[in-house]
Amino acid sequence: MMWDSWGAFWDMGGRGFFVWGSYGALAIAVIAELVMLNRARSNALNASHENHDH
Amino acid sequence: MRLTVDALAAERGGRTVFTGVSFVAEAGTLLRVSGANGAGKTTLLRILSGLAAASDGHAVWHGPEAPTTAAEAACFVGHTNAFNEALTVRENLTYAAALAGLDSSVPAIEFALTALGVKLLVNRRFGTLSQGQRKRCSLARLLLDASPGGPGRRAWLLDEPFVALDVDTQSQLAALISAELAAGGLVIYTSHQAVAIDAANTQEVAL
Amino acid sequence: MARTESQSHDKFAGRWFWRYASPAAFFPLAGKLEKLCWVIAAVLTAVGLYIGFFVAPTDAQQGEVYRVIFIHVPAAWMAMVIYLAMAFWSGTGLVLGTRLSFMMSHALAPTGAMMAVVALVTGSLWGRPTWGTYWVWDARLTSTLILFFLYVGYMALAASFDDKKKGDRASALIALVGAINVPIIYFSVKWWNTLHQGSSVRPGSSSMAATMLTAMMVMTFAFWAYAIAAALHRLRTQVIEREREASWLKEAIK
Amino acid sequence: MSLRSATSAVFRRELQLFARRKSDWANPLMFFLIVCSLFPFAVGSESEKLKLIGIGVIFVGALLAAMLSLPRLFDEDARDGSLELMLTSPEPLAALILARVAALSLALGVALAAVTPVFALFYALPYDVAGMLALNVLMAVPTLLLVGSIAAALLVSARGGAILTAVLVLPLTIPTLIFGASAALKVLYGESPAAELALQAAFMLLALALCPLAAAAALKISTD
Repeated sequence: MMWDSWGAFWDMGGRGFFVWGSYGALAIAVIAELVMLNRARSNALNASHENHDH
Repeated sequence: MRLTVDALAAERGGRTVFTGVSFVAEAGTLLRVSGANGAGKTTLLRILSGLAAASDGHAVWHGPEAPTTAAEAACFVGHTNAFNEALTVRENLTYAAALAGLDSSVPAIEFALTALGVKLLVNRRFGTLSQGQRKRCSLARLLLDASPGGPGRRAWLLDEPFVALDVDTQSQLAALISAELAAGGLVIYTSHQAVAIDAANTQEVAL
Repeated sequence: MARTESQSHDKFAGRWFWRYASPAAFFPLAGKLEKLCWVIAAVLTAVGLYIGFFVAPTDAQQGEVYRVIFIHVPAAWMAMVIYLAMAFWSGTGLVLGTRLSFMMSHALAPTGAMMAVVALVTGSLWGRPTWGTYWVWDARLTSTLILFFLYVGYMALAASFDDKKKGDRASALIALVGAINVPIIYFSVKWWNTLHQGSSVRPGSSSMAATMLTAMMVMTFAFWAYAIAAALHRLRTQVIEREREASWLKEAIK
Repeated sequence: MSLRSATSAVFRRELQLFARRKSDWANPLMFFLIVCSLFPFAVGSESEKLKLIGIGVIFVGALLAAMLSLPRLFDEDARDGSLELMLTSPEPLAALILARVAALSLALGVALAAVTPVFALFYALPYDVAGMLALNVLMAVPTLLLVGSIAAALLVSARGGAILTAVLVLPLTIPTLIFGASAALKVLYGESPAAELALQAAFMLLALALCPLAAAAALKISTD
């Protein structure tokens, strides 16, 4: 273990905001994209099934 | 001049409009394209004139000797006048003739305008003309390659040519079409209106 | 009026090597590939982050903040690579007329734009402690910003056509125009940058320990897998939308 | 022969339209003037400060003014139907588009370059810098219009075309902007602008070679 404690890990040598901000931004972007992917898919499937019922 | 259409298909906005349209049209023929609204009459004329691409099949123009391109062989007149309002009638016709690779000299343009009875408008700005005058001037495009007595070099593709014409102009256009056919031209048109056109050979393509 | 597109319109449908250019054949294959890529992306991210945070040492020059480059550099690379891939598929579509190529191109664009945004945000967050400012007009950051504009332009153009086929070809053309321009823009910005002020420290430019490099490369492959998976997912959604009436699809999504 | 008469007809018509409708060139010039006169209100009127921002403001203003003219390349023709004359011409469409862009570049480029030195006075720029700026505006306008013709052709009669044209075209004009503004800056600092001028010319030639072909393809796509 190269970090003395979890506190040191989160602190990132005083640069915690920038490091975790970056990873947080990535996480938000990825989650947003995944949500959009799923929403687009379910919209397409709904439209498709409606179409087949007619 | 001959037009050979073989198994032509078209689509607009991802929907198939028509498929399997085949016909042959020889010089001297009046060919009417008929069909319900949305059957693709305009689309067919646009494909024949080279403005749009077919999704399948072929439309081939034959000149007197060899196959030729739509750009050389056909003159398309749609529902717009294709004239700029800020330019004079002469300037507009000169432009149209030069782009079509035709004689854009003064006599050629005056001949065309005389045939439609609008020679006096030659130096008027297009934007100052009445709707009827505009239509006549714009139809003069068809006669740009006509020589007195002979047929034009190009086939006429007319999309609803009688719409918004007064009765006089309608009969004048019908007479022009008859003369072109009699001289050995080829005219393909669409029309909702029943306008009598005097023609020896007629043909109909239903979409 | 029946749509028989998938049979008749793919000019190359008959030849075996084009078989996968037809959506019907591609759909199930893409589904398998997508799942595989999600798994690879997840595993590589876990491995990459472990190496990045628990194996790679503190950077002598930059301290801990350098750990941002494990995602910043791969995101910047992906933004560029995805644009090139998009241009490639656009060119293929324009030349061969295969619908699937255009759809591939559309499927890549949002992920590419997302990568550009991630690269810009992480670049700024890295720049603040390193350069003392959130933004410098560095050639790489600036061209990533322009790349983002190109992505937005591409997507806006594709969306502005009601006729899907027209939108396909129009946006493909603009993707190609952009691809020719990207290197010109990059080198002119770089040249401009040397005239004004240059930033001496760049993300990933200082000599890196082997473990740092490993973490960055593992994350890069994770991003690749993620981008491919997301693009395939979007591609399959588009197939569902566009082939709504095709009979093979009813079987496939039942 | 007939290629020459077709391209010269396109060229002449564009100039005729310019001569006949004053607003076609007066509006971009007014826009340019207003953009240039807004900036001092925002940054203050000390002449040292103005000198530094002036080059950039004038150059960007000229590019934006030229951009405003892009829709006139094809939109009006699409509306009145005369675009069909170009599309059904036996001559290559790329050559016709090139003739059209050339005429517009000539008219607009000369007009914008002519007023550029005057606006340079607003920003306390010396004569030689003003001259270099005018020269670069003259070179940048054709490049912008060439690149822009692709977007204008794609967005013929599209909804929201004008804004989208700007979104598509402006990022692609960055090299032009960099070379043009740097050339003037070099003159301001008493250095030789030869490299910038050469790069500007190279970019223009590249645009000249590629853009008409792309614009022709674009026009076929959007009008099909």
